[in-house]
Amino acid sequence: MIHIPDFAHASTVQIIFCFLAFITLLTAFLAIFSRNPIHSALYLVISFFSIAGHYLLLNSQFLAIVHVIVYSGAIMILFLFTIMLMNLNKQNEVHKPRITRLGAIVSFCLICIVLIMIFINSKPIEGEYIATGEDYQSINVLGRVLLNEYMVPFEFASILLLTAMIGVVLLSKKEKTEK
Amino acid sequence: MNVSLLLIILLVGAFTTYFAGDKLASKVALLFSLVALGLSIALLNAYNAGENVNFFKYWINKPTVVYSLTADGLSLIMLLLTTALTPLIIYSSFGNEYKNAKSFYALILFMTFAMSGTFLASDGLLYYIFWELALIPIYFIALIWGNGDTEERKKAVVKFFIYTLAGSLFMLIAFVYLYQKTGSFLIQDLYKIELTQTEQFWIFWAFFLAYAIKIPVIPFHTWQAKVYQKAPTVGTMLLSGIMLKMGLYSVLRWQIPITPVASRTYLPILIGLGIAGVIYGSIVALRQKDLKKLLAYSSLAHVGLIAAGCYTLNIDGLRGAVLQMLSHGFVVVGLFFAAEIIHRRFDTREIANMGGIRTQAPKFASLFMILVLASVALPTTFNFVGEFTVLYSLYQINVWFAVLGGTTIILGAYYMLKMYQQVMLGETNKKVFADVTLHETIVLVLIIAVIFFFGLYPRPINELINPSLDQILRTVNRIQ
Amino acid sequence: MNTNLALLLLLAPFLGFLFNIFFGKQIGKSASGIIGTLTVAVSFVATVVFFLQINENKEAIEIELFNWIQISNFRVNFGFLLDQLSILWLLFVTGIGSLIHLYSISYMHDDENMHKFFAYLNLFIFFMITLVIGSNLLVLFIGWEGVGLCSYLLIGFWHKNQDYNDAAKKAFIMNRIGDLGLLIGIFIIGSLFSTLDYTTLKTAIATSSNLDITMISIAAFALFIGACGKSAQIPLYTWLPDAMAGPTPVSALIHAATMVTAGIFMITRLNYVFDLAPEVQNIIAIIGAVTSLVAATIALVQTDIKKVLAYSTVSQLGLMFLALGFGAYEIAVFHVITHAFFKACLFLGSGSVIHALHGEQDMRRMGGLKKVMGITFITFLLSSLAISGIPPFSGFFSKDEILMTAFHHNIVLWVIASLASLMTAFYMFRLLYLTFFKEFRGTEHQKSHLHESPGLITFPLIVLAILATIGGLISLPTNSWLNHYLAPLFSKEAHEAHHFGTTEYTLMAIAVLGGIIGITIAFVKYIKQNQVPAEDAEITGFSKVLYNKYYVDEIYDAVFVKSINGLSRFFRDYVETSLSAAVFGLGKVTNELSYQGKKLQTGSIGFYLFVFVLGLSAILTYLFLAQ
Amino acid sequence: MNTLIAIIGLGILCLLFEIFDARKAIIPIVVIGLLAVLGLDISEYNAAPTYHYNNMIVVSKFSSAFSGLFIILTIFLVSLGNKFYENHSTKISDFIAIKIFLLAGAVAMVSFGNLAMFFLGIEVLSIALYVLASSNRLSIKSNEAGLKYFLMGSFASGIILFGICLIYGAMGSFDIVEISELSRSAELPVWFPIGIVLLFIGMLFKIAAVPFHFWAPDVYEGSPALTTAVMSTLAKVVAIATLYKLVKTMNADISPAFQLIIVIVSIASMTVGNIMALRQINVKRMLAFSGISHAGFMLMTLLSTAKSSGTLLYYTSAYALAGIAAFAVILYVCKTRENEDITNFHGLGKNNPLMAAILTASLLSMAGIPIFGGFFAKLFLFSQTIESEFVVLVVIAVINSIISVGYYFKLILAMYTKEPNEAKIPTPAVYYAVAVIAIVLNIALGIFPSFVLDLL
Amino acid sequence: MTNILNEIGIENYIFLSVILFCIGVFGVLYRRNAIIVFMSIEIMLNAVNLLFVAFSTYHQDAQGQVFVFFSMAVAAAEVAVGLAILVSIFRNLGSIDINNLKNLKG
Repeated sequence: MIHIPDFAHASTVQIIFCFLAFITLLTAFLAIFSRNPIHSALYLVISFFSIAGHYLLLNSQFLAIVHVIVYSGAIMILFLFTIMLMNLNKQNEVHKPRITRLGAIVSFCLICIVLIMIFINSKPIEGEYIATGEDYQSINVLGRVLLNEYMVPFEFASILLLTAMIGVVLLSKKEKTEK
Repeated sequence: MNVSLLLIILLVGAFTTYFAGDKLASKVALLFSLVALGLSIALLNAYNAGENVNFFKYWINKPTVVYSLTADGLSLIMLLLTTALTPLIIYSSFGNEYKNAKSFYALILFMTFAMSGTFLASDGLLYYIFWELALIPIYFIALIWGNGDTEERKKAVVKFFIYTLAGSLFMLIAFVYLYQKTGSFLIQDLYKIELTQTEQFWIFWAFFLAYAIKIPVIPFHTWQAKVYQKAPTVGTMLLSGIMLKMGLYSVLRWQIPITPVASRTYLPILIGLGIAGVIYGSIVALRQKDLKKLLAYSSLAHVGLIAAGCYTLNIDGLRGAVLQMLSHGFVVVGLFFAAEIIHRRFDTREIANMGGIRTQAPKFASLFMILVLASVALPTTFNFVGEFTVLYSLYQINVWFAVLGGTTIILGAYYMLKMYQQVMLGETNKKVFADVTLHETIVLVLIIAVIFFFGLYPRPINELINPSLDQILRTVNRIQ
Repeated sequence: MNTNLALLLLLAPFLGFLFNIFFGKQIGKSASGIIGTLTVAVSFVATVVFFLQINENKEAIEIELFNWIQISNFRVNFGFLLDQLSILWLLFVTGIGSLIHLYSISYMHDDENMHKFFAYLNLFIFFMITLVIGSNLLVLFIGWEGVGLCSYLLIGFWHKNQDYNDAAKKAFIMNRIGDLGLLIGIFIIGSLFSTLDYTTLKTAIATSSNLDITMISIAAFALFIGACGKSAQIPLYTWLPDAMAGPTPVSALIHAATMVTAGIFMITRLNYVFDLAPEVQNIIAIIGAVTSLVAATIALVQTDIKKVLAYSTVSQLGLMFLALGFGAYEIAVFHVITHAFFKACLFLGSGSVIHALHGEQDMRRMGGLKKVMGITFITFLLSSLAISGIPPFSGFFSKDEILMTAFHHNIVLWVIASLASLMTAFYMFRLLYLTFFKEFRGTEHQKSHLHESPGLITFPLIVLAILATIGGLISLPTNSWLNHYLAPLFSKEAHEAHHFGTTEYTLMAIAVLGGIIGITIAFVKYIKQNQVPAEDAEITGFSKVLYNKYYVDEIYDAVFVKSINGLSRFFRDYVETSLSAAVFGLGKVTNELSYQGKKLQTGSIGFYLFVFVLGLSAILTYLFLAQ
Repeated sequence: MNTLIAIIGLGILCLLFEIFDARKAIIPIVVIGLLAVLGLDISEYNAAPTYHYNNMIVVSKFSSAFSGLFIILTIFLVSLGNKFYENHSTKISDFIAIKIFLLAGAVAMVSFGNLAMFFLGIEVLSIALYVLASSNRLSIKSNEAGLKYFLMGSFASGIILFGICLIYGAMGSFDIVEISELSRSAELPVWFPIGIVLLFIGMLFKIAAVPFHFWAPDVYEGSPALTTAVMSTLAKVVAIATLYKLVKTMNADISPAFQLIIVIVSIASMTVGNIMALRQINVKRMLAFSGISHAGFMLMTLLSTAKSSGTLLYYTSAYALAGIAAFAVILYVCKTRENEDITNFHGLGKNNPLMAAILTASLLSMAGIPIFGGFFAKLFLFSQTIESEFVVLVVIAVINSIISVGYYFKLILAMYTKEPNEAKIPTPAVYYAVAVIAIVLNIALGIFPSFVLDLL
Repeated sequence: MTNILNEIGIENYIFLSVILFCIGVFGVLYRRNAIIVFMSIEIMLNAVNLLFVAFSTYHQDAQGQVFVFFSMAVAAAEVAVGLAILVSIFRNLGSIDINNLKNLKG
């Protein structure tokens, strides 16, 4: 069941959640609707910050920090650099064909409604959520899990990054024209 | 000694021919085909002497597929037909020059290999594999060495390939389904299978589609005339002489015994289709402008009768069908060779451009005449024995079947004689027509000798095939 | 001994055929002719030996050679049955055959392919012997088809002329229609009695208690259709006049004396079957009578000398069938024999005339040949008298027997038959007068070359004329040697010699009178009034219908040939293409689908993802919302 | 496990070679190395599955067999690179290294024991392919192909990730053994099936099944030919094997509704792929559609997951080997050409009969003509499917096989009936070698099907 | 110590995530500027990450959060490669409008 936020009797946590959710969704929308790509990027940064807020709300501080560093700090900067590199900040999209917009809206509504309907239709989770009381999200624990149980994926992620790196080099490297 | 040796010889022959180079290819191919013929005769002797010539080896475990070759009388006689016609066909091509001859002859031998395999295989899947394998060489033979406009030929040949493949794939489904029922592809297990009415119905028609297209039974014959016309004569001979017998043989070997109830249920329809083929083919043949097309339709008419014989489910029908398969094999090869002989000299297949050959080439005229007469089943020719037996079996089903099927002797005479008249008779042709060369004579005379010998003395064949046919009929009648 | 002799009898002409085919060209024309003739003569001698033997101990000789065709319920052997009937037939087949071979040596001497001609003639004799001496229906069928083949080859002997080839083809195909009937008959008999062997069959019928008369009748009818084809009866007679395209000796041998009587032979052979089917016998009688009349009327106005004789043959064959229809087999056989004599003589005579006129066959271009061709004329006259039924010539006896039998059975048929024989007398003498009397009407060139034929031609004529004159002796009304000779063949008590009373004598008188009337009319018309038949264009009225043979050929052409050819064209042009289109239309549709489908592949990522999302939603909806 | 490590080691070694400027030696050494890895992989093939590193990697018959196949395919693909990258000698180590890492991703995908490994594997594979697709940086087509593949692939990755997330939400674990046990025992939140479905759809995208197939033709056409070869052989095989493993291990009892989805997707893929391929003039594009239809065929194995792993291995091997042989010929033919249009194949039968014969054989194999591997693949597949009582599906599959002959033969016809439009070009021996070995392996598969079929 | 989700409800996180994910999907479909499309994909990935963390809390289990690390690594790698491709396209075409990329079709 959906917990309809009862603002009058809402707990602080609920209010924060609602606020953050609102910010997240709004900025995400704005990021998509904004004509200027730089604005989009900035909206997106805000959105990511709000998601980091969610993480904090859920008490995973370490993740929130990493999230901010990686997304806002690295990925979005990369985006911004690229946008500026291409000098796209002034570029406005020509009018989109109606059919594109229609298709986008239709599919958005469709998938949104379908997914939400499914979750609404599903049986609600009953009873109290488990609370083991154990620490599960401190740096300490995360580090242990990551480097013990998830050692192999962790190493493998390096292969992923290595591949991406080689790939990017490959794509960007100018070839010497042999003569 | 067992039958797998023969297949090996043919396969080795195909490769040797390819590597022998263009100049030697035809001779090497002839040599191997003759060896194969000798070997099949030796096998026949061994079989008659009661030796076990079968071959049995497990091949695939899951699903269980056995490399199982069984030679009974029926298989052996079809094998003999194949191995006897192949050297003839190869030898008949000696007058022609083929580009890339090594591939050409290698493909012929490969096709012979596949066809022999089809006749010998007693495992459903193995049989199917050979069946399909036979299709590929003829596809290339017709495509690459065929005649006429390339585009048209391409169309015709591709249609042929897709069409026949389409039919046989349904047969494959049927086999797979049967396998799921019995857990074996082996023919002896399939013979024991008991299927419900509905299952028989589906499996019967799946088989029928494959065979009807291959044979061909009308209305599945639309590929035939064009392909016969466009293929090189050697290809046409292989197709009409041996390959379409694969379909007829399969009806006897696989279709009827596995689905006896359905065969009995649809007996009138099938015989009707066969006879419709006889009449339709004959009538269409009447007004063909192309000699090879005419012969194609005549072939359609004849196999219609054979098919009708196969589906009568009585011993006469079966025996007659087998006899006629053999005779038709020889005669049709002879006729197509005659067409080729004319083509070599006049460079045409248009009947309108022929005529008046008899005065120039009396020997050829006589030989051709005999083939024509054999084709219209004059008594003392091999064809008569088969046709008589088949018609008699049709009579046993219904007198009208016999009457309608018997129109073949009228209509057949009509179109064949008309053809002969237009092609051979009349005022002497202005173009020079050299009489048959020695090697052409040898081919034709050999064919004619076979036709007459078995026309007068078919008994050895009867004795060879009777046990197999009895066995098939017993299987058919196991469910009443 | 018997086997070897029988094989000699059978194979001698075949060896002649082989020899002539392979070496005929090398050894020269005369030699090939002589070899051809000799081989037939050998057969004749062998036949005579057998005849003496049979005539002596009255026992049929049966010879089995080897197993030929195997059917589920019976086996067919290659075997011979030499009994009274077959020996009788052989006698005149080989006898007349030898004479005609002899005749041909001279007649065909100018033809470059003479060795082939003799080869074919020999082959014909071979097949005819097979037909006659076969011990079962299937061996008969070999001969039956074989003679048809030889007939085809010989009619189309001059194969450069496509009209002749057409005639040959027509003969073969019409015969084959009959052959189908014969085959069906064989099937029925085979399945009913599990044998095709004459002797076994006869015993089977004789001993069987519950015969399926309906099936037997159908079988008899089917067999009769076969006989119709071979013996040129309505409706399958039109090939015979056309068959005159062949060289004249061929017409004499095949289309008058021997092959066309095969139908009568077969019915006589299977008399025990036909006796069981009276309805079919009636049909036979009616068909015979009608054929005889129709053919006679056509013959009245024909101007081609051989066509007249051809229609005459059809007419006479009709009379024989009439006799068969009444179960009077021995009478039919008697007429076969006499007919063989006089008709062969007539054909050979006409051949002699044609030979003299360098191929001219139109009687309007003849006349006055009596003076030049004395022997030909006399033999021709004798034969004409015989065929016209003038006593004491052979034809009188045989024809009279038929008429008498007809009178006893059915008065209408008797009237028809009598009319036909009256007409016979007329057209034969019309022929005779137009050809031999008055002045020559041909070209000057022909006139200067007129000559009597050489001895090789006249000798057979003389022999045959003598036989035509005295042939009646073998079956005199009061004391018939033939009836006694053939008696063992027939299950019924042989037709005992008619009581010779007033009726019989009156009938005889009427018949003779009819003949004389016919002759007289012809005399008045062509001698007294000096008429000559009109040219083609001037023929009007009913004679035009007759001259055009009742337009039967045209009707057949329109009804059967044209329609089947039309059907063929229709099949070829429409059915084949539409069938093809129907099957391969599927391919076209798929191709078109492909073409349309390509438009979906727009290249736009948005569209691709749109479809992705649609698919995703659809699957989710189906799995989680629609359940 | 050792296989994976060895492969990664090989990749890094490859990069080191670049440093030591031993470019010429890279390919031979890599090929030898891969052969060694193959040996290692075979040595790991054993009966009982072994679990490594907290179940991150499960080495089973399944994983070893498929890894072996991937390694063999990579050997071919790497060898083909020798000539293909002739003009890109400075980048050759990058190309080869990426392919090796791609192989590592592939091996990780079939031997994962934890969804994290699966996800990382598929991302390594995808990213490597994005790079390879757009690796011809001066060609707009290649760029376009890369971008399209990247955008849609990332989208699909998002879906997959969402699916994994929901599974995790339902199960609280990423370990497939645990998930599998839990899925059987407890009453599950709806998240789990949704997660499975999303994962399934994401994988359908990767194997290019209808309606998630649109990327394939465009990307195949635009990518450099060798990359297309990688995608159509290795990538497709990896994806289907992984999908099979996912469905088999995590969802023991497939509901009838889910089966229906599989059937429909399978039919749609076969039909759309085959029909669309009929009118293509670009050979790579045609093979893309052909690949879509084969994906449809391979999906049929999901209907009887319990027993069909051998069939799947066989089918993928036959398909991939035929594909390798075909691409070797295509690479040879189109080496000097700008595009891969069918006109380039005109007269190949005269110019180079061997190459033409190999292409013919590989096409025949794909069309399912005996004695080639493709025939037995289809046969076993049909047999399996009929056993699961989906006769109608098999009938449709057969009809599709017939349609497929239409376009395969278009190419064969072009080779044999048309006149060549260019003089004969010399053939690099390596193309010959790869093509011949691949097709011989394919035929050997056909003659000894049990060898591969009984591996699993 | 209680589970914080008791106050918010895991469903709300799911809905938030789903909506955010759908916004990402919408963006991918709606925009033609390739960079924005990338961003939309990042939104999708972030939506999932958020859900991971929520589920992690729900199960009181660290694995979900560990997975987020991998997800971030993947996102980073993808972005790097994607932008490289984009730059390369921009160099060739002078535009990154994905509607201009319709050379491959049919």
